[in-house]
Amino acid sequence: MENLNSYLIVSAILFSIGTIGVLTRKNVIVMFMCIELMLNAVNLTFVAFSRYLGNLDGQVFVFFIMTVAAAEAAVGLALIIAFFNNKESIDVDDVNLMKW
Amino acid sequence: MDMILIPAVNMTPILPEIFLSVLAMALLLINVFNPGGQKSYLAYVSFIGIVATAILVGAGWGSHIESFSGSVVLDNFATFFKMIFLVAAGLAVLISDSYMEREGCNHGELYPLILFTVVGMMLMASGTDLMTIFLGLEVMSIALYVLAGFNRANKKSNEAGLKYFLLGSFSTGFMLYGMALIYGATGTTRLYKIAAIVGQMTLPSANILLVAGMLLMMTGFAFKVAAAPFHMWTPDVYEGAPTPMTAFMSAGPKAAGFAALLRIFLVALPTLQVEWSQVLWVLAALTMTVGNITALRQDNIKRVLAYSSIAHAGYALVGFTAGNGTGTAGILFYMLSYAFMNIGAFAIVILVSKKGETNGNVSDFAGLGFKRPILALAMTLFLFSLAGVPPAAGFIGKFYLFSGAIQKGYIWLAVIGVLNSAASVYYYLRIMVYMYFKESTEDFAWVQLTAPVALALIIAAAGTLIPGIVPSIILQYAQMAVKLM
Amino acid sequence: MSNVLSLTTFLPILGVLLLLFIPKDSKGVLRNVTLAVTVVTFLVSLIMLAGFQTNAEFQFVENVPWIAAGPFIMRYNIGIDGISIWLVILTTFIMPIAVLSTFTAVEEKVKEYMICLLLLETGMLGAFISLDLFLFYIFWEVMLIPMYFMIGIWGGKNKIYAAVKFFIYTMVGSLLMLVALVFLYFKGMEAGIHDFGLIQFYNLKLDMATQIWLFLAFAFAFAIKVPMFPLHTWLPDAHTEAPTAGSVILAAVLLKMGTYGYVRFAIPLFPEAAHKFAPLIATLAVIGIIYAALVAMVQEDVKKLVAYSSVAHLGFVMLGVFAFNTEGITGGMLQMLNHGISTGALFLIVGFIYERRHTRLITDFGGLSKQMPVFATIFMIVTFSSVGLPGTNGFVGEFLILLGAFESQLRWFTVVATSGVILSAVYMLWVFQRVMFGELDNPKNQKLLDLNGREIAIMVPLVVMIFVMGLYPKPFIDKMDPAIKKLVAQARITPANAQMMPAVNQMQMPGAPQGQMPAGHQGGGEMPTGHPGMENSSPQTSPAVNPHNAK
Amino acid sequence: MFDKVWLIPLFPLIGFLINGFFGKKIKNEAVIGGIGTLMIFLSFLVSCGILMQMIGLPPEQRVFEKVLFPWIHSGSFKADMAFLVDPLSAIMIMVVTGVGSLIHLYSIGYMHGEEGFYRFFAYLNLFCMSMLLLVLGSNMLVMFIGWEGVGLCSYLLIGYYFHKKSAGDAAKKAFVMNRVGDFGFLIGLFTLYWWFGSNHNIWTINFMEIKAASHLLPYGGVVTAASLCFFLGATGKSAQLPLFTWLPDAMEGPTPVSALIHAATMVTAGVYMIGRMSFVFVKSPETMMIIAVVGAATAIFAATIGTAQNDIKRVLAYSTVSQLGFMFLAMGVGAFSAGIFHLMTHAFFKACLFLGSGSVIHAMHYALHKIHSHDDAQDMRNMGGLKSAMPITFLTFLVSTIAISGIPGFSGFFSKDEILWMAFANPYHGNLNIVLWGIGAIAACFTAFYMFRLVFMTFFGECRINPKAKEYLHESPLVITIPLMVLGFLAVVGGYLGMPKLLGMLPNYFEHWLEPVFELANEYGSKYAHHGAHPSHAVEWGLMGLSVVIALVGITIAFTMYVKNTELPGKFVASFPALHRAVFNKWYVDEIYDYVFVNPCKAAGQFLWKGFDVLVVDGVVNGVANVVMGFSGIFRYIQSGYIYNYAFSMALGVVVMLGYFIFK
Repeated sequence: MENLNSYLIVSAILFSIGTIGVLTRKNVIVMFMCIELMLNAVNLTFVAFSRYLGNLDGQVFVFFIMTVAAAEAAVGLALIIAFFNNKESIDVDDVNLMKW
Repeated sequence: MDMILIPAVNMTPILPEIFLSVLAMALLLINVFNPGGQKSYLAYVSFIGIVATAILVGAGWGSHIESFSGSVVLDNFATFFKMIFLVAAGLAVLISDSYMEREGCNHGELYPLILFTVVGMMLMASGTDLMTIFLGLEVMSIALYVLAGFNRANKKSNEAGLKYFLLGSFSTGFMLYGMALIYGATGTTRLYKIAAIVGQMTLPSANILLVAGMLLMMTGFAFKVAAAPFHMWTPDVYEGAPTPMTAFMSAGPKAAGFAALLRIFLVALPTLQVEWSQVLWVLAALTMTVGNITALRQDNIKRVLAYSSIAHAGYALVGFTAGNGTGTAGILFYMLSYAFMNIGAFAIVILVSKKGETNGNVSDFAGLGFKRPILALAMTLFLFSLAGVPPAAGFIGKFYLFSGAIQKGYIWLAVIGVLNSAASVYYYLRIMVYMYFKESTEDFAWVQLTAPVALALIIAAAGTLIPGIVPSIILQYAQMAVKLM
Repeated sequence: MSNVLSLTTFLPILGVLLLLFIPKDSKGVLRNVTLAVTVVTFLVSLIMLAGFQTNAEFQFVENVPWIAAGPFIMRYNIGIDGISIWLVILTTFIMPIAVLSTFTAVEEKVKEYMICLLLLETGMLGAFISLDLFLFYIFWEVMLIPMYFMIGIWGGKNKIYAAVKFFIYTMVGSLLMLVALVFLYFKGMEAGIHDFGLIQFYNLKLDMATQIWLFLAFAFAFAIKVPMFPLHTWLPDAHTEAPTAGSVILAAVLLKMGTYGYVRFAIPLFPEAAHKFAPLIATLAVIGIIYAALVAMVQEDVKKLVAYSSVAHLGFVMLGVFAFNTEGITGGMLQMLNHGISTGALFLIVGFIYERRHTRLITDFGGLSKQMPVFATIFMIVTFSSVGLPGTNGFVGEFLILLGAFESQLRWFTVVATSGVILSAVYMLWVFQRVMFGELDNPKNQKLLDLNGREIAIMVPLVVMIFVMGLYPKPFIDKMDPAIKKLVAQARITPANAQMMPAVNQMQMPGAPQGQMPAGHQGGGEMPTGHPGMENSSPQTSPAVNPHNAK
Repeated sequence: MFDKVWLIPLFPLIGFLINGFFGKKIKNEAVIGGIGTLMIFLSFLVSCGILMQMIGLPPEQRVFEKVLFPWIHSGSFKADMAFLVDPLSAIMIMVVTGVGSLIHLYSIGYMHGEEGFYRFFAYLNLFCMSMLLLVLGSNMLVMFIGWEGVGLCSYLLIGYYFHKKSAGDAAKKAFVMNRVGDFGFLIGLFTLYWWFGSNHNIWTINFMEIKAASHLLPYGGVVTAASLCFFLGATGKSAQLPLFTWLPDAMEGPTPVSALIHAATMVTAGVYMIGRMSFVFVKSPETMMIIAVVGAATAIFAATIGTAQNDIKRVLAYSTVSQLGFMFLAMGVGAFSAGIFHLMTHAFFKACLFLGSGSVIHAMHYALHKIHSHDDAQDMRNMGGLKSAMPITFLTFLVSTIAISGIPGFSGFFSKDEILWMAFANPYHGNLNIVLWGIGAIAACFTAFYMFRLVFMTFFGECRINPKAKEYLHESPLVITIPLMVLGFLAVVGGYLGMPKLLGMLPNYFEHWLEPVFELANEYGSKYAHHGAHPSHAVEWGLMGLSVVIALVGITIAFTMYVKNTELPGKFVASFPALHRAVFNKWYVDEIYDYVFVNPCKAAGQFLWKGFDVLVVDGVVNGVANVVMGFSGIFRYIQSGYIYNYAFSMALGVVVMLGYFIFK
């Protein structure tokens, strides 16, 4: 597995895309998806390391991350819905009732 | 041929977690089957459950049991932090009931959620594997997202939940990435193993994977404890969340964040202390300064306390920067005191505010001092403690935190800390100025001191004052907790 | 009897507990109970005075464990020596007077006021008797709280600004001191000191750089409290806004915390650094004397004038203390007591006329002598005490300070400071003239009543003390003398200096506590450092002369 | 008797306490005045006893120190409450108690009916006590108690009519100017104490101990510094240049006060102090010269002002300043006993003059009061021709005026001539001597002129008083005139105690008496004196004659201008308007002081307060607070409320942290 670096680079790029997405996108759902992308980049890293190191801890970790991500998605979407119910918008620019 | 061997698992270390989870699920079910009607009894049951858990946790004091192949440990450190979480949860439960009734929320789910949060926090404190810590963190966080947005009808609460959720998961991403890099660098997620491996590296600080992993992980926890520049969510979420939850969030998860930080950095990465203490130095200074200075011009008392909470994270980071026995014991002591004093202060805020969280400005406290002297006196105690004025617990805590830094030679950090402390006095005093020095036409007739809230206040006041005068009763345990880690 | 010191300190707290059970509206009872408590405290402290042995040791020591956690061991370690006993007595003496002065001045929130006063008393006493650095710090801070409320709740129209400024200003200094305190503790740990007990730190040898930093931190905190120029601006505000009793206590006792801090902590703990900074501190003290006097001269508000006069008086104290010789420090200590009495009395006097006329502007008065002869007499006595007329207490302290400072390296500072004597006469007599002399032309003043029995009773003890201390200060000096000599020995910098001391001097100083000197500072008699150095310190070489060095 | 010396200040103290505490209740003027007078008279008796005993002792045993109780002992510093009896203090206590008794007696009549009668007597007793402490103190600090104590009493008594603003101002001015002097006194004390202590291990402020050690003092140098400081003290107390302006203003006090404090006793304290420490002063030739010059300058300066004043008491006040100048001149030329002698004779005739003027004012006041006139009872332009109405007053006044003018046979002549002679013939100041003598002589001429101007304007010529008031003018009662007569008598005969050797009719008792006191000083002085040719008797006779002529010239001019040719003064004024204005306005010294010291001080105070304290010092404090608050305002706007901004801040944090470690 000499090309661990390639996996790591890919996952790093994915992570960065996710990060930049969070920073630049205005739609809450899209932002949330970007976060998911970051998590998946992490998963990729874990799996790559796991394979490279030859132990399974990383892959176990990935399972947990996926599970947790699912739970997060459930809660997150519920929160987004609740917000939408009140504001009729999921634009982050509208999420600024509280500031300063 | 190959049999899957189920290892003999010692459940003792996670008995309290199990107990609380079962209780929480039971309460959830009760709530589901009893959709309308009185929910207050849930609060009482939760409180009793929490007290019972506390006894359970307390019984484990002094033992050192590793379990789940070394991914969970029961030690004094964990026990101490668990106590802090239980204190925070217990007080939060006590002050929630009347608040939720006033705001007209269906608060049946609130208590199970709080209990779940506590379970998550406990796991964070006792986890000795990045995985368990991560799991605990997420159990806590996911429940907290809901708690922050609990008041669905309230736009601010919605927004708080959403902000907390988005930024929380964002930070989780960083933290996980960091964990992945550490895993990559060391090949394990067990903290003790990481420590052993890093200890054998010739030049660990040159290992980019390791250092980057450490920093990214720090980011995640820095977010949880609200350290600058990862603190931006704090004021908004604290303002929007239902006040009892704000109180809870400021005390419990912050403590949990520190528990995990301490555990990871002191157990797994002590070899890199030079590196991480550099970062923490800056973080601590920045956090204190930003928190305190921004708090000066806030009018909403929840925001004031939110910024103050940031500042307090900064103080605790000072102790963490030192990373020595004095500083870390200081963190433990401080987190406990902070739970008492901050939740106490929020309890008063709840009492003074009106339905819909109106009447929550600093100026709305005008005249409280002589209309409701006992409440004002309690508030004064909490505020002086927050400001770090003796003889309140906050002072002793701060004393140990800064002493740790001084002992380690971080004199300037301590100086920045005390100067910040001095600046912070202004906004605490400002509340007192309104309470005592300004006249008001208000009669504060709406302030209803129910029995649970009164109990919470008594506990909080006692927890703020007594350790201030005889700190040894707490400090000796904090000392033991950090020694055996 | 062994706990008499604790008893004195915490009696007021017991009084607070008592007050809690008295209904808010029975103001008379509240007042009388508080008065009784403070009087009893005073009597108990007198018992202590009677039992005080005239030596340099700390007495009535109580030392029990308090906190022990981590590297720190704090003990409830208290005791008094010749220096602190007088400040304790001053505190317990002033308190009944302050309480009595509030009987008609405070009509609102009497209960809270009385509680504040009693808490304040405990805080102040605690700070004077603490022999544990940590305990001292706790009391030092605790004191602020009741004072803050007294200014803020019962103060004048700008009370909030004054109260907050008072609190934060003091806090900034004391927090820096806290850092230094902890640092000192760790330094001590390296040398084998295990707790915060003050006395062992006296023996600690510190290198110069450390001493300088630590001294600066301590000195800064104390300088704010004194207050020394240019850290004094909180004082006029606090004084002007505080209610009478608050001002009295603030002036009489609280400010002494700062100077006491120098005497008890900053100088003996860091003697070399103290010597190094003596020219700077003397410069500030002298500037303070002249500056405050000039500013006081043009004040329009009587209370503010008295406040600035405090700055000037405390400047004298600082000058005396930094002379590092017996005369200077004795003078400084006496001046602390004198200032407590005279300035306390002045604030009471201002309080009397304020209560009658609800104004403190000088221009609103004039010719009151005619209407209020008793008041005029007392005011005049106090004025002259403040001016330092021989025969009154003010003179003895001021004289010894100037004498001591003149003998020391601070000779040229002394010359300038002495001119403050002229200025003090200018502003005090001018205000006296404008208030008491002249035509009684303001119609509102023409119905003014002279002092009543209670007010005279308040003033009589003060006036008596003014003369007692002015004419027969011997008992005061005798009791504090051994402790001061010990301090002088501690403050001496190098043993080399001490050996140069002519033997004759030792003959002149009977009763010098030779055996009680800390080991680290042995090797000299009890003569002030200034003397032997004098022969080779012509004005040209004296650091005091060169203004550049003094900077 | 000597160890009863503490009784002397004690009696007046008792009087003060009785009258101070109970005077208001006693109300009866006779009782109050009686107590006051009796107390000081008892002191006088004790003083007489001490004097008698001393006369009976050989000169070398005439020194006695009585320690009452230890006062301030700290470190090496020791000051006891202790009294020193020696020939010098014996003279002083005699003068103080003697003149004091007479003035107390006089006051009973003069102050009759005044509001606060008891207060006056209490203060007067207090003053006597302080003055006695001053002269009896055996160390500098006890002297300093008295020194400041008399200043206090002077303050209280000048401000006796406190409802008058001018009285309050004058009182304050007196005290403050004295304080300037006290500043000098203290510094001088410190210097001596420090010098002796650090150089010779003699830590003392006791006069006798210093005297015993005075041979250690160097000539000049530190002694010059110390003695100049002491001299500054003396100028303050004795109203010499440049600190003399308070004395004329002090005339706001009741006239007995002017007589006792501002003529006979307190103002001479400076002279006494120099005498007491002559062995220190004489060790500094520079200081001696400065004292002589200042004395002479003050003598002439004040005399010129005296010529143009119209207020009867002010003329006397400037005359006092001028006469004090003579005394300092004497001290400065080493004629210590002559100075003290003049101090004594001056106490007699000047007290008599003041009391006489008081008698006049009293009568004028009464008369003007009767007709409800608001004319100034002290302005000489409203007087004239009073000699017939007030014969006793006139006679005693005339006798004293002759005495002060230096007409042979009267006391002033002996003392003043001795001073002038010593100014000319002293061995210390070389060529300066002739100048000193010249100035002294001219001042004497002026003295004769303005004093007779006063007499002529008041008692001679036609009566310028409101005719209606004339009938009310009458001689004062006995209680006033008896002291006048006694003092007048003393003004004549007092001089015979110290008759110059030259006249040879009587031995100079006075000089012999004081010889043990000033012996040492003279010895020190002779070390640097110019031992040139001693002027011959002929010169001395000539000069004596010359000074008599000078006095007569002054009298003649006064007679010409104010009796014979009364329009002359007007013409004179018209021809030298600027000069007259300057003299009339006291050479504008007050204005100059206001301009140079008082106003700048006030301005500095105002500036330091409003410009510096509030703006800069407090400005920095509040400025720090404001800057922090400003940051607070900025920081809170970073908290924009937008999630992506928050996320950006986090990401930035991560990048910076990573970047730091990767690129460091």
